[in-house]
Amino acid sequence: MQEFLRKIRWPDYVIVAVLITFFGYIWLSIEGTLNYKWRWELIPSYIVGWHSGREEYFANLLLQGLAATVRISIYSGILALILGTILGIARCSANLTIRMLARTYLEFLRNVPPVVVVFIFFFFLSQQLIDALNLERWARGIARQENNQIWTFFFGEMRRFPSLVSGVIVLALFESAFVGEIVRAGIQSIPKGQREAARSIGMSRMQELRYVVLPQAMKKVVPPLANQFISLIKDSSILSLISVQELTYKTVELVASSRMIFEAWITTAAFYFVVCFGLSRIFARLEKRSEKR
Amino acid sequence: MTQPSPMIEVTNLDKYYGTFHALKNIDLTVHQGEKVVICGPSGSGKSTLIRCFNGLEWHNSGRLVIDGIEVYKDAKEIRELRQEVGMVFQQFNLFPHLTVLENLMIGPMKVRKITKTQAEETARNYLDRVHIPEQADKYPAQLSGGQQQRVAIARSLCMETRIMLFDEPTSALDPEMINEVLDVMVELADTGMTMVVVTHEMGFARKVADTMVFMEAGQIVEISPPEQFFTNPSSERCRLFLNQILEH
Amino acid sequence: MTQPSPMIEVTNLDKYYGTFHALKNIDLTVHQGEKVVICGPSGSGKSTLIRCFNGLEWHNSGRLVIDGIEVYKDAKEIRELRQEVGMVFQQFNLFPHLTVLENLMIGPMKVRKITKTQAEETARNYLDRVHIPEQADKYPAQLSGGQQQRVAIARSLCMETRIMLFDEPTSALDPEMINEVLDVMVELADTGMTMVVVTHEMGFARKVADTMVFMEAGQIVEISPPEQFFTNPSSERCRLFLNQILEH
Amino acid sequence: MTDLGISRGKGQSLPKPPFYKRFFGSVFVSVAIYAIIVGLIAYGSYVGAQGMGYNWQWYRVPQFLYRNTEIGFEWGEIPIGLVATIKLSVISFLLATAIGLLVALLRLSGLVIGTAVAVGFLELIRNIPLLVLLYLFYYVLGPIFGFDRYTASILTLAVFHSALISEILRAGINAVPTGQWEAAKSIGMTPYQTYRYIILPQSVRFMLPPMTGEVVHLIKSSAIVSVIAVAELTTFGRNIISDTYMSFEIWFTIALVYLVVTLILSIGVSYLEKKYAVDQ
Amino acid sequence: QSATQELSSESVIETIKQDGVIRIGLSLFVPWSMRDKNGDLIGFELDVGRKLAEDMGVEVEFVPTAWDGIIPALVSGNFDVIISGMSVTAQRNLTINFTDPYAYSGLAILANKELTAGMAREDLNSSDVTFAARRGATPATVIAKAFPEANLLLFDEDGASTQEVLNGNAHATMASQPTPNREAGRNPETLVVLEGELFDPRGEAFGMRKGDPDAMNFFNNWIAQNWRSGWLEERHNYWFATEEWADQVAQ
Ligand SMILES: Nc1ncnc2c1ncn2[C@@H]1O[C@H](COP(=O)(O)OP(=O)(O)OP(=O)(O)O)[C@@H](O)[C@H]1O
Ligand SMILES: Nc1ncnc2c1ncn2[C@@H]1O[C@H](COP(=O)(O)OP(=O)(O)OP(=O)(O)O)[C@@H](O)[C@H]1O
Ligand SMILES: [Mg+2]
Ligand SMILES: [Mg+2]
Repeated sequence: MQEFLRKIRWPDYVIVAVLITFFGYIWLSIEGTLNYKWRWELIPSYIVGWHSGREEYFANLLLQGLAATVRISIYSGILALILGTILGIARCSANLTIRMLARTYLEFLRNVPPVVVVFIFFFFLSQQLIDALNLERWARGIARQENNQIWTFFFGEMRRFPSLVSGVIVLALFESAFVGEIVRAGIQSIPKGQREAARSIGMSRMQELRYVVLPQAMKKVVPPLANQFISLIKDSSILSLISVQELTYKTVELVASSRMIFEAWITTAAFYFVVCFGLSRIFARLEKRSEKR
Repeated sequence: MTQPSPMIEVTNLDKYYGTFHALKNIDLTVHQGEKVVICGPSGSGKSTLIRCFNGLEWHNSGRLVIDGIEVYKDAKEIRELRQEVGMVFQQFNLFPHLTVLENLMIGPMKVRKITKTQAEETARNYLDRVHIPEQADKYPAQLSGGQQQRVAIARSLCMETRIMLFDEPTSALDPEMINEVLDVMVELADTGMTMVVVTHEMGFARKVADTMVFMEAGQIVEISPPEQFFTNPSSERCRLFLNQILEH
Repeated sequence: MTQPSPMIEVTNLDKYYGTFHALKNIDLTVHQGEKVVICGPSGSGKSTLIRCFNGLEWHNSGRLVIDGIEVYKDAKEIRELRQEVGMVFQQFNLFPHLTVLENLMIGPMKVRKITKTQAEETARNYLDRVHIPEQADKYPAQLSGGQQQRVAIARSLCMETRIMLFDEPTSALDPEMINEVLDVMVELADTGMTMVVVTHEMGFARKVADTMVFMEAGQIVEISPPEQFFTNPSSERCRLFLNQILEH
Repeated sequence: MTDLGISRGKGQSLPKPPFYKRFFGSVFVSVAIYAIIVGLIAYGSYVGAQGMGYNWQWYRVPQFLYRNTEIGFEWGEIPIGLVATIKLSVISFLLATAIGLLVALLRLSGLVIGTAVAVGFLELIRNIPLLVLLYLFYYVLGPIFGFDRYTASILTLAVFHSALISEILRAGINAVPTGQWEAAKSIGMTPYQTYRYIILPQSVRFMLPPMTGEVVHLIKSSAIVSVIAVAELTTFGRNIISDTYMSFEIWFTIALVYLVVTLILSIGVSYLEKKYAVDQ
Repeated sequence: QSATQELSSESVIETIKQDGVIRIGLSLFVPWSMRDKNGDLIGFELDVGRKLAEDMGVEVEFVPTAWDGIIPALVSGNFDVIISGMSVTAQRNLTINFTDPYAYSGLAILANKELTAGMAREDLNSSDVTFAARRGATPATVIAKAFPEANLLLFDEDGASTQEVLNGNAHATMASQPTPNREAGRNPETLVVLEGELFDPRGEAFGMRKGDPDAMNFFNNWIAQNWRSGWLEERHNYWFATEEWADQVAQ
């Protein structure tokens, strides 16, 4: 402590003063001019609530939303990984046509705002896909069954399954561009000498990729992929614009129903922060540990 | 010196990088069991030449015949060629994600499709030959440069190649480790392997070379037996170069 | 040899990187005009030692007196010290965004606050001394390694320092360029500059060194005049090392 | 020495690569195939949507680009929106750079609390979605500080990107090799002189390309402010769609406009990158 | 197959019968529809939707959707009908069809009790009175027309204008019912809804995809019936005029 205090220099005090003024002003204006009535006590019941009808505890709006966000992130993360790996390999392909196709897809996704991409994909692709596969009827069929707990665990409310699917598809398509770039960078970061060595012991291009390049690229690619996964969780909030029932959307609903604007948004921001920051800490620690080994 | 069958025949070979003329009208023959040492100033095309020998680079015109097979740019055939021609790089280029043993076994197993036990036996055999049998289970990063380069040599040997190419195998090594690699190469030369070595280690060249080649600016300036090369090189440029190298 | 005033006095110096003991109980005195060559295996602490001499690293205990002033960790003092002690790095470390001339002038102008014309005069003078007056307006990237290193030497000289430190000045150079740098260093030695040189170029050491220092594992194992050092080193480890280096 | 004729005895000359390989390998054919595939996809989706009963009305799109009225030539909503987007982006970018510089300097300052505050700020901003940040600024901070939706959007974008920009600035400074610091030190320069004459001139080269990239990024993220109906390109697009319900046509047009703008900038970035790589 | 048969087999009524479920699109808007403390949907629309489904003999499925995406979502088939307090406007009507209105709500004046004590509606039309309203919204134009003498402060948010009245910076604001009622209910000591006729009452109706006469006929008849029976009015009163449901929701 003594040590710590000794290290503090005068600009530190200035910073502290500025911060105190800033937050003090916020506090004063909420309490004074705005007349806002805080109702923090209601927030916990919107995370886990006591159902007055069913007489049991249940996951209320915010927790439902968080669960949906987690589900969507995991599923679209997996899908994006698959698509992105294909895309990344295609970007390094020897065939010009394949390279150009991959490049076109990628440039489109990277140069158009996510909001626009989400709307385009939603109206053009996922709705058509869901109709074509007749997912809605199928999902409703399951929702009507008695024992659908397992389905519900993995996919949430089955009646909303199509919206989950379109959310997952839209997000995965969107993120696959970034995953593709990471995979490509990983492949290209393998020194030329490695490929030459592989070739000079007679390996074919496939063998070279399979036994020499990809195993090494995978290792390099894991940390940026982990970061991309965190970005994906954050980007998933955009899905609220196409009414996918994830955390941000549920918060909008909560605000519309209860008018707890400040409390609800601060809580939601805190949820995202805890999830994303927690994950980034965990990933950093894992990375450090694997480095040591 | 009797002349056994030629292993590498280069006739009139030219090579461009874009518009840059990297190899100019190269003629060279390497016979079975012959040891050729190539030297010359930086950028003179030494690496480019031996990289042509196992198809890492493509010549633009002229003929290149390896072990009786003419080399064209065709993926499948060239792969077969590479199984005959081993290459040791300046930067070792071991596979960092595999142990030493796996580095040695992956080629024979995946390319030559021999069984794991057999591959392991060969691998251990060659590890013995390069004097590091005890390092089999380490990863390349855990070895010194000299040890890594010996593993790289063993990896090439495991493919049971008939020709070995070395591209400055000791120039990335600390002075203390150069010897251990050169020793292994001398031993290898004694087994009768056909070797083409790019190096500036003139002590080694004196010891093993049958033929010395001096390149400059993409051309072969001098081909001569080592006795003549070191005592009385025919070109002035070559003499200057040797002076530079041997002075310190 | 008479013993003029000592320029560098090291007594009982210890240095840690975290828990790693990098320099152990070093004692060394360098007199004015003396040329000291330090050698030893990789990681033995040679760089660490000479980096202490101009305050790029800090010793943890012991005394270090440069030109009569004891070195403490004090930003201002150390800056004055550095104006007396020049350093030439293995990687040259020229400023890539400045021309050669600007590289030489920026120190005198910004640190010594001399006028531009005067700085340019000094700079051209020293460029002459390192034999590349014609390169004044090029950027470092346009020069060969040997030329870059000579510019780096000139940059230090422009600060009119009284002591020059060299950390393996030739080991990043192609064999052909080593000589031109060593020649400049020999000329510099002849002017009577106090020099501490880390190098493995034993030819150079023989020519200029007044004292040879051999380090290992953070310790000075041997300090002796070159005649004795090369013919009859007192420690076994040193003899082995010399053999390794000189063999090829 | 050797008879070339004899060497043929053992190995026949290998055949050239087969015709189909050379055919598909050639640039012209590759580009042609590419064009065909892209064309097929475009045609397929056009016909597909029509088949589903979608009524393409591309002829109605130009009126949103420009109009020729009695008064004379007049820009349509889309160009006006684009200008608004660019204005929004430029203001946000300048503000973001200012905040980013402050944060980067705080982080490099070595101040105990300064560094902690900078890191805390970065982590907070980096781990909250932009959309949620926007809602926070608009719904929570807006009423407190009394700013309107436009200010809220600018602040959101500026704060969000300042985190990224401060990392670019910091990385640019750190990308200068340590050897440069040491060389500057060893000719006796002060830290300030080292920054001024040695480090910053070099780090600008590392910072410029990612900074331009950040402009592109900012233009893209500015679309999100359409959520709170700030007048800019995406908002105008959504307004047009809610008036005309030509969602396909308008979204494609909007996407194309963004694509053109960001591609032009991206090409600029790669030009900068190349230019500075050559200088190196 | 004749043309009429084909048309009726394509009607949304047919798919509803086939699937045994009617999908209703709505966007949350108190008290039309909202989430109660249990996270379940309640509100006027929910009552309407459930009764409609019950009368059709099918299940009901509510699809909450963001307001500005609700029409595209209907058109692209995400649900069968919009029941979301959507008022009939010409612009909207160009893209979708509307049934007959099933509810009427209009604008009401929300005033500060203290400032407007003893004032009648006509008294508000004076230069001493300040109105607050949302920029560009209907209330702003209606205020300007109905009270030309009064000052008008424009804000970007509905909430902001209410807040101004609450803080005593403005005498009154105008908003579509039932917002004023609810605000007054929440702050009974400061706010009051002025008595009198609603301004600019507009009808709210079901929205449907175009080209479906069967569904139109069905819904219109259903609305007419329930209007006549008084059921619609009774539910509307419950949600809009009373506060009986208030404790179900965190308001
Ligand atoms: N991929 C390439 N593209 C363009 N030019 C190249 C390429 N590889 C090599 N070169 C050029 O070809 C020339 C010969 O290069 P090469 O590597 O064969 O020289 P070297 O004799 O091996 O030199 P060193 O001793 O430095 O290894 C050099 O001038 C080099 O710049
Ligand atoms: N900044 C540092 N942090 C931790 N350890 C270091 C650092 N710098 C050097 N070392 C360690 O200190 C020891 C001595 O390093 P030093 O660079 O002085 O060796 P050297 O004799 O110059 O070797 P070389 O010939 O390779 O340059 C080495 O073991 C090295 O790993
Ligand atoms: Mg080479
Ligand atoms: Mg060193």
